[in-house]
Amino acid sequence: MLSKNIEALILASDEPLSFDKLRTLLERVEPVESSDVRAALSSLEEYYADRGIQLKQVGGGWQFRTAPACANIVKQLWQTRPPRLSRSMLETLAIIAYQQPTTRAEIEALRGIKVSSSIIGGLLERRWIKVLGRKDVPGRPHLYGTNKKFLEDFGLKSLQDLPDSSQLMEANIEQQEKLNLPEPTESTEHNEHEPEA
Amino acid sequence: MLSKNIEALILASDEPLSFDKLRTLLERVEPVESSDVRAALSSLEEYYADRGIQLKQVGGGWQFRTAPACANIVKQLWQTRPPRLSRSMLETLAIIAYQQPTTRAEIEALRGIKVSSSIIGGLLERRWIKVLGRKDVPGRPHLYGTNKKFLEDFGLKSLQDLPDSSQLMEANIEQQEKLNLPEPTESTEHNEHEPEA
Amino acid sequence: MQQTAENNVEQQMFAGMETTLPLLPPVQLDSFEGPLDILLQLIRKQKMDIFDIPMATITSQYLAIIDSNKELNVDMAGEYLVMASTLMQLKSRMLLPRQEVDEEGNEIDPRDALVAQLIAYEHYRMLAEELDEFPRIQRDVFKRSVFPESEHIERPLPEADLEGLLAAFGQVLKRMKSEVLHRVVLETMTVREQIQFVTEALQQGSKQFHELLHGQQSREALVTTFLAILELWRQHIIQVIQTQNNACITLILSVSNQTDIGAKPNA
Repeated sequence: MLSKNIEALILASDEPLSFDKLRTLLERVEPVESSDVRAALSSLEEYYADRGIQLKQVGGGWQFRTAPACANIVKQLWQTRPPRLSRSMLETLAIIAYQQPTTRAEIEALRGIKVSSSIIGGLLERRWIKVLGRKDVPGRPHLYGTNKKFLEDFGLKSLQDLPDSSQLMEANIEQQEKLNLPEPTESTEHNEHEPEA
Repeated sequence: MLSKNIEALILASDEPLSFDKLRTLLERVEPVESSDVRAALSSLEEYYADRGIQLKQVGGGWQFRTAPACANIVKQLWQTRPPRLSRSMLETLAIIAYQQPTTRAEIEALRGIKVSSSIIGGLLERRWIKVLGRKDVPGRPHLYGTNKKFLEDFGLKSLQDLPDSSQLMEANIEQQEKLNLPEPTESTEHNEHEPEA
Repeated sequence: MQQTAENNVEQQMFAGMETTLPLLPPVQLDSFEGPLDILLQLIRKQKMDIFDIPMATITSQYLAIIDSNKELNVDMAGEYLVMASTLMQLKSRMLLPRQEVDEEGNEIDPRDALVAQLIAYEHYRMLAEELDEFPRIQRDVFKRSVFPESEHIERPLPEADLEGLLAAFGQVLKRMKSEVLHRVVLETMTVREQIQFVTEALQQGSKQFHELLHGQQSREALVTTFLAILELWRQHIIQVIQTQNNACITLILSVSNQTDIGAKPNA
């Protein structure tokens, strides 16, 4: 019954269902051990691994999704296709994902070119990024970071799932030291800590 | 691959997938016999018969639903979190609000995508929209408009309270930036009015 | 390094590019993501050592690309020009004996900062490509969007969300920005009807192309009218006149039943 209930809850939830939430809900029906829930989840994950629908851990929760192998046929359900992401959008998103919290000026310094409002606007609109606050420097620019929706939409468990960027961080710190970027004092501190969800 | 594709299509579809639709979609990728589709469907149906999610034939089509045996726990899920309005529901409602009286075909033309009966049904159920009459064109389709309940629930005094569309267009990016301030998903404004039960 | 869709452009661009002053076909700057992107492509394509960039060569190649794009919009041009002057400055500093040294007395290569910037950007460029490969929702993988559970369950109704509503409408408006903004009329229109419409309109005298299309309510009507015009032109029932590139296009009825069939429309 446990894994049945887990299946049903995940299917019925309109967003990825977190482990804690799942456990709390299961507890309401009968006492259950975390380890049992964990075990059930991983056997379900395995069970669905080779089917048309798969159980995936994304953005801190569990969700049923169609298998990537079926993408071509499922796409046909809709007349419109999702627009392709431009390189500028992807580059901006990648920088925000790794450098968060970061400002537009910092992104521009890294890309060596202006970041238009429509790029930031497009990312905000897709809810992949959000404004985390304002940076305490003249002009008080917005600080951007990624949203949970970014993880969900790109099928990532957490930010740690992003390709390793240690190399990148080093290169970047060096660069910041040498180039004297617009806001060098504040911006270096962002590189020291790992981005968090 | 056939039953994988079937699973994926049924999961992703906005409404129950009829046998014919299913076959048409499958055919676009590779030739397939009706009898094979039928066989695959019934073995899937059997396969899921004793699980937490089940493959059911409803309203002339196939759909995944949670198992009746799990009804209790799914109810718990929904009590803790009222469902969020889906994007398709919001878009449909927005178009009806701005374009009323309007028909489903007109909404589909604007959205560039089919509007499923479950979306219209959901909005009618919520009493946010109503049927105003029929349009005097072939097929005499229903004309939809918003209800008083729509104004109440969305905290609007009148339809004039909706920003006009040109304003919306221009303000889009700016507004998005503002909307996404600290907590983008949690809206503060609409909590001011009491949502009706 | 990276095999992207820009290959064509690159091939054009690097064809015949030697270490001497290159002869370049015009290259669209839109195919680059900025000055750093141009430099990286130049360096990687020619297998230059990024830690020992030949400043003279790269500068002249970069300038050639910028030169062939003189009519850039001003905003864009700024960054490209700044990079051009950075490159020229580095080039001349490379000619001088090195004087700057760090705390340990080692000579500082004037190119260091640029190299660091290029490497950092290259990392992000690769990450962006990797990000694009992830199975993305609505492109590669799909989730359930309606939740019709077993009838035994009563589901609370969704709550109102005004911001969501406005954002959703904004999206719809944006998506159809290029289309007609007012009502979409879903009537079927035939080319035959539009042929008649165009012919009747032209019987009152010549018309500009855009005048004819102006009153059309929907994309379908525009397309149908356009097809009608093409059909009439093909049958030499009308003539299409354009005196110079980008000038207005004038449509007139051919002098009916005269022997002007050989007269070539010159658009």
